[in-house]
Amino acid sequence: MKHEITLKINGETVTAEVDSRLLLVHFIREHMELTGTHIGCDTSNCGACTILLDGKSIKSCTYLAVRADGSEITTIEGVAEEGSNHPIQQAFHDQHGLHCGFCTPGMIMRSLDLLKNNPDPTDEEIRWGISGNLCRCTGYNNIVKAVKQAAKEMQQEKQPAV
Amino acid sequence: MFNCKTSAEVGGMGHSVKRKEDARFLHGKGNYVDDVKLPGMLHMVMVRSPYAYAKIKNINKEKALAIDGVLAVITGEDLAQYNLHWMPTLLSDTQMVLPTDTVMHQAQEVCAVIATDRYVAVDGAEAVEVDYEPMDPIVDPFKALDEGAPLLRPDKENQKDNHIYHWERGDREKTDKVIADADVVVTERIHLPRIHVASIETCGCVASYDKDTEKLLVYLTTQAPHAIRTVVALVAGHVGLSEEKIRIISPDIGGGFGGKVPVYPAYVVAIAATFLIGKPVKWIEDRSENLVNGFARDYHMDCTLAADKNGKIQAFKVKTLADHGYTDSSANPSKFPTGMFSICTGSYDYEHAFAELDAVYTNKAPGGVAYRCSFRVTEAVHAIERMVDKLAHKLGKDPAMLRLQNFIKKDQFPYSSPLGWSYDSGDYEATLKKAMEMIGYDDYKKEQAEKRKEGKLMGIGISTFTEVVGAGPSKDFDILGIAMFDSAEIRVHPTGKALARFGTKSQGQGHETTYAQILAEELGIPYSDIEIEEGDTDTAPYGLGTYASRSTPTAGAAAAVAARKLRDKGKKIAAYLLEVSEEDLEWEVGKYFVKGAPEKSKTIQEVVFAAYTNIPPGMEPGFEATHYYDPPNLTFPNGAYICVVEVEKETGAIDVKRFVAIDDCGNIINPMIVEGQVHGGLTQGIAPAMYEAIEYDDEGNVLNGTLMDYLVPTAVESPHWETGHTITPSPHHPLGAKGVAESPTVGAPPAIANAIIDALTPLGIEHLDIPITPAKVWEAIQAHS
Amino acid sequence: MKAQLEKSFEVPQGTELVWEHLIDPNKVMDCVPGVSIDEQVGENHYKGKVGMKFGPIGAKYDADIHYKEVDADNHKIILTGNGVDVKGNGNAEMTMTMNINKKEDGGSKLDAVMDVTINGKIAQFGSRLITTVSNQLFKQFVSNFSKKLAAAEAAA
Amino acid sequence: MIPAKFTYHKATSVKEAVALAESLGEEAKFMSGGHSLLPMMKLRFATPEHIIDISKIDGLSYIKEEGDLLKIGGLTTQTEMEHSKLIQDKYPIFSDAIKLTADPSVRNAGTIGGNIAHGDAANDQPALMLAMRATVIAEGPDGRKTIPIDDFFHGFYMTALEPTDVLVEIHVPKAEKHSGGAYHKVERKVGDYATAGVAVYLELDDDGVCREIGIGLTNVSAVPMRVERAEDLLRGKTITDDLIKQAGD
Repeated sequence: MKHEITLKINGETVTAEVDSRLLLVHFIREHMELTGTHIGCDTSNCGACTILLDGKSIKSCTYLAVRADGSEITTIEGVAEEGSNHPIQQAFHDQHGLHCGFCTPGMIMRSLDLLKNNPDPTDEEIRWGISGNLCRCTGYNNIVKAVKQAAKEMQQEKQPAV
Repeated sequence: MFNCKTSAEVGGMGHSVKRKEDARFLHGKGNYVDDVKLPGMLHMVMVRSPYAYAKIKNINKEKALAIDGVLAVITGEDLAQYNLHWMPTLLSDTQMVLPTDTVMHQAQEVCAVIATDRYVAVDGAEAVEVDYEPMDPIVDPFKALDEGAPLLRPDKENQKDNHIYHWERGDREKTDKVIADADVVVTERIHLPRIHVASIETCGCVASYDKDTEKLLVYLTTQAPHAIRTVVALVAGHVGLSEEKIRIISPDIGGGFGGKVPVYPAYVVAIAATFLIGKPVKWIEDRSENLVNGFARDYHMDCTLAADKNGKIQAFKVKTLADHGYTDSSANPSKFPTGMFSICTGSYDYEHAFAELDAVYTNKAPGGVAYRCSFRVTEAVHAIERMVDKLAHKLGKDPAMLRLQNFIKKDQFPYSSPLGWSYDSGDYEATLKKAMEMIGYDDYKKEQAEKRKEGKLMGIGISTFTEVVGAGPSKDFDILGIAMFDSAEIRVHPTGKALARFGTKSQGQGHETTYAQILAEELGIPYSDIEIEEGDTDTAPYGLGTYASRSTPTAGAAAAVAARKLRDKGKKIAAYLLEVSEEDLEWEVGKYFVKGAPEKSKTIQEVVFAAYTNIPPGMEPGFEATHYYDPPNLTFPNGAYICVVEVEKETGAIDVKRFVAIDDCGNIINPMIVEGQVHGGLTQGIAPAMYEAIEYDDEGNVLNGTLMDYLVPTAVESPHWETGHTITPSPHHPLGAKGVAESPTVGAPPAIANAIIDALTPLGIEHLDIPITPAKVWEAIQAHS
Repeated sequence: MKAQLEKSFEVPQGTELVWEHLIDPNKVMDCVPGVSIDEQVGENHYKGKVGMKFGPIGAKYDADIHYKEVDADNHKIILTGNGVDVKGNGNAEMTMTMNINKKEDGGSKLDAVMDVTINGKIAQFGSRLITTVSNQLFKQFVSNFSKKLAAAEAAA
Repeated sequence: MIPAKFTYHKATSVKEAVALAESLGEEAKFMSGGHSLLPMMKLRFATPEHIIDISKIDGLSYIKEEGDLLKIGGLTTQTEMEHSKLIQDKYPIFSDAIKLTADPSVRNAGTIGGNIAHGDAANDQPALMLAMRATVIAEGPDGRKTIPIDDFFHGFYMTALEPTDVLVEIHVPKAEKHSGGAYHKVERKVGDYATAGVAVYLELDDDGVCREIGIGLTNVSAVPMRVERAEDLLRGKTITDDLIKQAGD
C-alpha cells in the first residue's frame, strides 16, 4: 500500500509516495539519493544510518519512512553549506576522527544531538553519548577529541546545533 | 622527535598534515559500492542454508518467480552449465560458487534471486522452496580426523579423510631434546577462536556487463582490485571474459581489515547474472550474511616453552590444529599455507624451535582471512607472549625482567630467527623500557603488591611482539603465482602538479595523504599539489593490493624509487638549463643547485616545465615514471604494550585502567595517521581479547550472527589509548619505513590477556583463552575458590 | 542448538486414565498450544502442523510425530516430533521420554525428559529464547493436560 | 534485512487506535517507538499484516506527579525520561536504568510504554515497574482498565494487554521521603540486553526501618520476576549488610 508523505529534508520540502514497509534509510538513500547516510548493521546497533529527525538523532534503518510524514530531517549533506565545514566537521578533520569515513556521517549526526543536550561534555559523557555508533577504524580516541573540540568552538561561536 | 627534511608547506615525511581525503567523507560524499546506481540496475539477494550440512534434494523456483519483479533464480545447476559452479581459492583449494547437491555450512549460498528492487528480491529469496536433507555436521575440529567421521570433501580426488595439509618448520628432534633436558618447562593449549573483521561497511558489488562492447565493469568492495581482475579472468575466461575486457573499480571502502581480500561466491554469481541478463546487478550483503562468512583465526595451539633455571629461554615448540571450515580459503601467499606463523619464536634470542600445523575440514564457513593482521601473526604472537608470561609466573620472575633478559639485542640485527626469518632491525630493550617508563611500571608493581595484600585483584600484562609485514620478495611470495610486488606511477604535469597512481587500495589508511607525502619528500612538490588515485584497474598500475600492512613497505617504496627516477631525469634537465654538468649539481628538497654556488639553482617546478617545453636534445619529453617494487626482505615492526587491569571478584567485571602502546615501525610518514592507526588497531585488539568470537553450537548453528550478539566494542568499552614510539629504521626500505596498522591488533590481545590472568594469579588461575569475558572470569573464580 | 529439560508433574488421576490419554496423539497434541494432527501415515506415525505464536513472533512448522516406543507394561513412551519450518528457515526436533508412576494416594507422577534441537534461523538469532519457550510450552501442556484428565474423569 | 509486506495505519487518537485494532483483527500490531518490533520484522520473526502507528497520538507523552502518584504517559520516550528534572531529582532509579538501555538514538525513539508492553523479560523497565509496584493503565474497546504490574506479565512476549489494548499510562507511587532505588544490570557490553538485571526500590520510615521494598529481576525467566522472598525478608527490618547478603542468597 502506498502512502503520500510530505517532509522537509535538509531544508527542502519533499512529497513522495512510499510503501508501508519502506525503511527511512532507503527513502533517504534511494529516493532522495542522499547516500551519505549509510547502512551498517540492519539491527540498530551500529549507528551508521543516524540522522536527525525533528532535531533528535535516530537510527533510520529502524524507522519506517511513512512515519516521517510531517517531520523535519537533517542528514550529513545538510549539516553545512557546500564547500564549508560545520565546527563538528572541521573538528573531525582536525583531530583525525575518521579513517574509512563509513561511520563518520552517523557519528557526526549523533554528536550534534549530544552537543545540543550537553554543550560541554566530559570525555566520559562523550563516550556514553556515542555508544550507539560503532567505529571499526579509529579506536574512538580521536572521535572523542573531535567532539570536545567542536563543543568548545560551538560554544564560542554559539553556532546553532543544526 | 620527527626530523622533517621538508617544510610544513611541502609536507614531506614526519609532518602530521591533515588528510586530503577527509572532505568528501565529512560531507556525505564518499562513494561506496552501495552508493553506485547504474541505469536499469537489478538487485540480487542470496538464499542461504539454514543447515550446517545437508543434501539439497530440490530447489523449487516457482513461487519466487511468480512474485512481480522477480526476474530470475540462479542455482548451482544453472551455473554448472557454464562450469562456473566451483571456483579456486587462493590456496589451491576449491570452493562452491553455488551448490548442486550439498551445503557445507550454515548460511552457505544456495541460490540467488534477481529482482528489479531490493525489497522484492528479499521477498523472492524467502519464497524459494529448498528441500534439504540435513546430515550430522562435523563442528569440532578435533573430531574431524576421527575414524568414521564423514568424508566432507568427496569431490576432491585423493581426499581420503578430512585432513587438508601438514606443515612444519624447525628441527623437531633437537627441540624435543632441549625441552626434555630443560630446567623449567611450561605448556598450555591456547585457542584463538574465530572472529570476524565486521568492517562497518559489509561486502558487495555492482556488476555490469555490456553485451555490445563485451566489457565487464565491476564495482567491488575489494582490497586487491588487480588480483581480483586476474582471478575473474582465470575463473570465467572460458566463457569469454578475458582480462582486457574486465574492469574492477574499488571505490571508497568502508573498512577492510582483510575481510575484503577474498572472492566471495556472491561476487561470482552477480557477475554471472549480469553476463546472462545483460543488465547491471547489485549485491549488498546484510550484516548477518557478513558475520557468518569469512573468518579469521581458529587455531588450537599446544605450546611448550623451555628455559634454564635462570630464566634463559632455550626452546619453543608448538603443535597446531587449524579449523579451516569446508575449504581452505586462506588469503595467504601460496608457499605459506600457515602464513607467517613461524614468527612464533618472538622477540627472544634462542636457538631451538619447532612448529607444526595440521589443517582440517569442518562444516563451517571457509576460514583463514585476516582480521587486521599480517598472515597468522596474531596467532603466533599470542602463543609466544602468553607462554613467556606463564614462564615468568612459574619462575616467580617479573615478566618485564624475563623479557629484557631474553630479548634479541640491538647489535644482533639482522637476526636469523630459529625458524628462518631474517629480522631487519629493532631495539626491543629501548622500546620496552620506554613503555615501562611511560606507564610507571615500578609504581604499578608496588600498587599491585599492596592490593594483593587487601585481597584485591589487579593485574599488569605485557606483550613485546615482533611483527612481520610487507609481503613480499618475489622469490618467496606470490598469490596464485603472481609475485607480491607493488607499484607506483607518477605523472608530473607541466605546471609542476602531479597525479600518482598505485596498485594498492586504501580502506581508511589515508593513502591519498601519505603517498603524497612520500612524493613530497622525494620531489619537493607540496603534498597538496599531488593527487593520488587507486582502485581502478583500467588506470592504476598492477599491484597486489592493500592488506598485511604491505602498502608502505611495497607501494610506498615504489613511490620513493619512482620519484628518484624522476629526480635523476630532473638533474639532467637542470644541468641543461643551468649549463653545467650533472656532477656539478646537488639536490636539496625542491631544487637542484650548483655546488658552491647555491644562488644558481632550478626548482623542481622549473625543471618539470622544461621537460614539456624546453627539452634537452635527445631526451624523451615528459616527466613521468613508474616503478614496480620487489622488496628484498620483509619488514619487522615491533612494539611493547603494557596493560593494567582490575578485576572485581564478585562479578568478574574487568576494568582496563591503563594501556600504553609503544610502537617501532621505523621511519614515520605521518605521525598523526600512524597514531590513528595504532588507536584503531588497539580497539581491534581489545575486541577479540575481551568481547568478540563467532560461536557455534554442536549442530553448526552460528550463535552470534548480528551485531546484537557479536560484540564490537563501543567508545565505552574502548579504553583511552596512550601511545608512543621508538624509531629503528628498516635498513632495506628506501624510506626506512616498516608498516604499522596491524601491530596493535597483534600486540594488544596478549597484553590484555596477560594482565587479566596476572590479576587472577593469586587464585591459582594460570590461563584463560580469549575472549576473556566477565562471565568466563567469574566461572574461573568460582572454580578456583 | 540443543536444550534438555527434565520435568515432573503430578495429577490426581490414576495411571490407567493417564496412560490412555498419553498414547492417544490427538489427546496429547490437543494440549500443546498450536499443534494439530492432520493424518495418520503409519503405525504410531502422524503428520500435522505446529503454529506457535509469542506476542509478535510467529513460527509455523510441518510436523512429523512418531511414537517410537509405547511400553504399556512400564507405562513409558518415547515420542519424537520433527518439524520443518514452512518458510525453509530451519527445523526443530524433539524427543520426549515420559514415564508414569503410580503414587500412593492413587494419583500419578509423570516424569518427562525432553531433548530439543533447533537448527536454522531461530537457533541463529533466537538462541536465548529456546529454554524459556520450551519451559513455557511445557507449563501450558501440563495445565491443559491436567484439565483434560479432570474433564475425562468427571465425564466418566 | 527488509520486513515482509504489511499495511501501515496511523492512529491519531487512542480511540482510533483501538477501533483500528478491532477492525483489523489479530494480525495487527501497535507500534510506538518501533525499536522492539521493527527489528523482529526485519529478521522476519514477526510478520504482522497491519501496523497501527500510535506514536503520533497527542497527549500521551508526559511525566507528572498527581496526588499520590507519578504518572508517565505511555508514549513518553526514554530520552524524555532521561532528561526530566523530576525523574532526575526524585526517581533516579529510572536514570540508572535508562542510561543502560540501548543507546541515546534508540532512546530518542523508544517509549516507556513500548518497553513494557512488548513483554520481553530482557527489557529493563519491567523490573523497575515491579520494584516500584507500578500500575498499568490500558485503554481498550470497553474503556480504560487498570492492571497491577504483578498481573501484567503473562509469559514470553505475552502480557495482560489484549491485542486491542493501548498502554496509555503508567502509575508509580509517588516518591516518599526516605525512599529510593537503584538498578544494576549485567551486560556483555554497553547497550546490550541484560544478561540479568535487578531493580530495588525501598522506603524507610523515620527510624530507618524498611517500610516497603520491591525487587524486580530482568531476564532471569520468561517473565520479569518479583523476588518476593527477599522482599519479605527485608520488609519491616533495619537493613544491614548481613541482611542484604541473606536476601541475596
